[in-house]
Amino acid sequence: MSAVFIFLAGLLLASSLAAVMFRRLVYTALSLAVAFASLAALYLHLGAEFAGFAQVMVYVGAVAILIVFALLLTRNAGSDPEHPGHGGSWITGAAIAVLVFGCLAFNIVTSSACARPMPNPPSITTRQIGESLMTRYVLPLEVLGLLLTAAALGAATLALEDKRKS
Amino acid sequence: MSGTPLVYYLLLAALLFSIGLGAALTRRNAILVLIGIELMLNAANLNFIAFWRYSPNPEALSGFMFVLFSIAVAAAEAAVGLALIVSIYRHRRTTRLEGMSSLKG
Amino acid sequence: MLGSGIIKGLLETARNFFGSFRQPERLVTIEYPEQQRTVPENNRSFPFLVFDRNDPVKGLRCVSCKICEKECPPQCIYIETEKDSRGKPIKHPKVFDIDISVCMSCQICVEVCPFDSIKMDQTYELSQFSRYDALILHKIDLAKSNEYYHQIKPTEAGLVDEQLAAEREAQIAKAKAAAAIKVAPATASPTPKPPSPAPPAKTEVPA
Amino acid sequence: MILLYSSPEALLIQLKSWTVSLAPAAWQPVLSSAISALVILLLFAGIFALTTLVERKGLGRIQNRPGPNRVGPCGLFQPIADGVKSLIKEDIVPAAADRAVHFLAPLVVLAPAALALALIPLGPGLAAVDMDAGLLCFFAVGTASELGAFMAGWASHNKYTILGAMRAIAQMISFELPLVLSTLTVVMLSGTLSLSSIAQQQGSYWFGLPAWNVFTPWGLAGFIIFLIAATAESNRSPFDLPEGESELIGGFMTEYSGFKYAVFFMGEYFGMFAISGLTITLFLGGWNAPFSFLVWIPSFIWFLIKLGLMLAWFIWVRGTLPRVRVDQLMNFCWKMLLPLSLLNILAAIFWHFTASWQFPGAWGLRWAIGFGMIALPFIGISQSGARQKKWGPRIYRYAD
Repeated sequence: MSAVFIFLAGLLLASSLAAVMFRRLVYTALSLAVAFASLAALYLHLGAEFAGFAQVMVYVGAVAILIVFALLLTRNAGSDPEHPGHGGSWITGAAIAVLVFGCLAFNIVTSSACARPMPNPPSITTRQIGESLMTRYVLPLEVLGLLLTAAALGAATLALEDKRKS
Repeated sequence: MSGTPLVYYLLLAALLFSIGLGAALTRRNAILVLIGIELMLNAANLNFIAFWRYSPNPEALSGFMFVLFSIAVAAAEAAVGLALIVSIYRHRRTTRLEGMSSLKG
Repeated sequence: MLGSGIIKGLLETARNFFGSFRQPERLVTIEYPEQQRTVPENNRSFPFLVFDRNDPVKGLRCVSCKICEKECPPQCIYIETEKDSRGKPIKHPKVFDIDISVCMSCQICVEVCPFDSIKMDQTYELSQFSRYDALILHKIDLAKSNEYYHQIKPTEAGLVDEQLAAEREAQIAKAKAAAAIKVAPATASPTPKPPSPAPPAKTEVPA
Repeated sequence: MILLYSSPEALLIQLKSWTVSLAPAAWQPVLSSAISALVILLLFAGIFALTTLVERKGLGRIQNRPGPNRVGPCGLFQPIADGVKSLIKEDIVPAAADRAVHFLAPLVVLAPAALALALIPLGPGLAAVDMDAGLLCFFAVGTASELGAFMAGWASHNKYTILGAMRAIAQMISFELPLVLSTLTVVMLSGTLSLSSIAQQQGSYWFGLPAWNVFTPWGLAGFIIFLIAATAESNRSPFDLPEGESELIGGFMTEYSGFKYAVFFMGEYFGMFAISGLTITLFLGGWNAPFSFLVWIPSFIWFLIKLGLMLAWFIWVRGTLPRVRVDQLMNFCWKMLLPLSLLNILAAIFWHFTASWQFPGAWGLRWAIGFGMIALPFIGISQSGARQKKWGPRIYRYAD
């Protein structure tokens, strides 16, 4: 295990735990941004340059900002008293999460597929990615374009609705 | 380059997934539930990247492409999800999930 | 077309930019400590006391009548009258203080003064490090010569001088006349009081 | 170590590798990165100091004032005085502020800008970080400054700061679209995301004239769109709404003073340098000389000259144009820049597929058609906008 991995994994786990535990919602959004950034650093560490930068651009630059906007637009609701420490649903949820982790960890540790040695770092250029996007993966790309357009229109319609009524 | 075995990446992703799952199950604010879902998606992405990196033939780019598409889909999902939450908030003045259950039988 | 206004504006600012190097008269800035703007004659800051005959102590026109002290709206003037050896007040201020941190430059003291002894100054560089002591001007700080007054406000000072000269002549003429009258009957009456100065003929400050 | 002189750039690179080779082997990568970071930071901090002075003097001259001229000869030491002043000023944190976030916000603004600077190639082989997906990395790190603006605005706990932060984020997100779309043309035609290869490809000459991207129709239109979007992206006048001091005091920087304010200021200027460097690399031929007989001047000198011209342009625009309104800004972005940058991609495709035309006058015809593909829609949009009184000259109801 390399020191970089330990550092990034620690940062990722700490910030994602912070993101779900913080009572103040803005802290949640900020630590979520840190979690996304450390995940992107992990991608870079694994040699996936393009995916890392895409992660930063989309998650830190767009999703985290969107969440911040949503938090500020629904500001009064954020002050609702929330008691995650009480009530049966909290215990059930946490138990399920721990159980799921236990199952996953058991399977991962006992799996033979994980004993794979690390191959030499692949030399993937951006050009190769672009070419395979335009040849082998061109259909998913087109479908994705359609999906994003639909999502943009849908989000705009949802957000506009109130204005038209009033 | 990192000498970290694959199993650590998978364990990290499993932990991240569980954190996200826990958040999605226990928190009552819809935005926080969405954050939990995003964390779970990211855990899956981490798995894809790790498997791609440790695969015998990384030039095939399958896992890598999956992550690119998944990032784009997640962005769309977050945009629509948050727009829904904001528009529900306008009607109901709440982002708590209990407040949105008027269609429940 | 959209954008042509932007180009016009850019050309205008470019003309200003290069013009300010080639035509120094474009630069309107006065670089203050080196260059100073000449203040207009009617500018006023704080009062000062006028003296004649190059004698800042004896030559003060002030007779310590205390009209200005009474009239001053913010009460920033403090005057004590000089006394001779027998304790009898004489027409000279012993103390004349003006607290210019209180003074509001209203010029009322100048207008009420019957002797044209207090006038408005034009100095404005009066910053001090101490807030209390350094801003109280004493008699010695306030005393400034008539020449200085002529220098800063030539028109007004000329008028004041003419008026004072006229008053003095009138006084001398009156004294002569009185002496002639008194000499003629040759009655040894006690010396009359020196004629009280002419009723306060105000020097109207040219607006 | 013998320094083999082949070119000034090679000399600099050899000097660095010689310095690094003095260190023990384990520390060499660290030292190499440290030297690069130090050089980048020192160079651009020096340019920052100079820019603040030149900006103030230039703005003064535009307004027929001499500008700062008191500190040192011709006011040359003004930046030092400003630096000392901001260092010794009291650092005020509002009582209601969120201290940790308030402290972190200036760093979150400065660090991405400095990172983006490291990606800009100053000459062949003279980029601190030369990566294959450099352009993507540039935009990725650029997005973090939005988060910094939000942190500053929210942590200050003040209505003006939060309004400024909201404006900043909305503006940056909106203008990112035309910004990225106009760079897309360059990426399409050069076939790479690496900034140094993009600059390298513009290094040829055509009868002594440079083959820069700006001399093609799509390049010219892309350059103009990019320049406008870059002005908005770096929060420069006339798009400095986030800190519009007439209505928002200082925007998201209202509650900052002393050194933290200076860090914000530096972050903004670093962002401006980075985006100017990107403009130069993408459209203005990078480090290449404008004429083939001038190639003997070292490449980084050319880069710095072009950077200086870009900064002069930014200052000139700042001294000329008044600040726009929020709705004007958004209308302009979404209804003008975005359609035009999409059309620009079409023009670039046209240019790419007509590259094989060989008949006489082909170049002129390609230019005319490609330019018309953008200029005609521009005129159309501006006419229709003027008809709807969206972009017409302002009518003063009471002033006249």
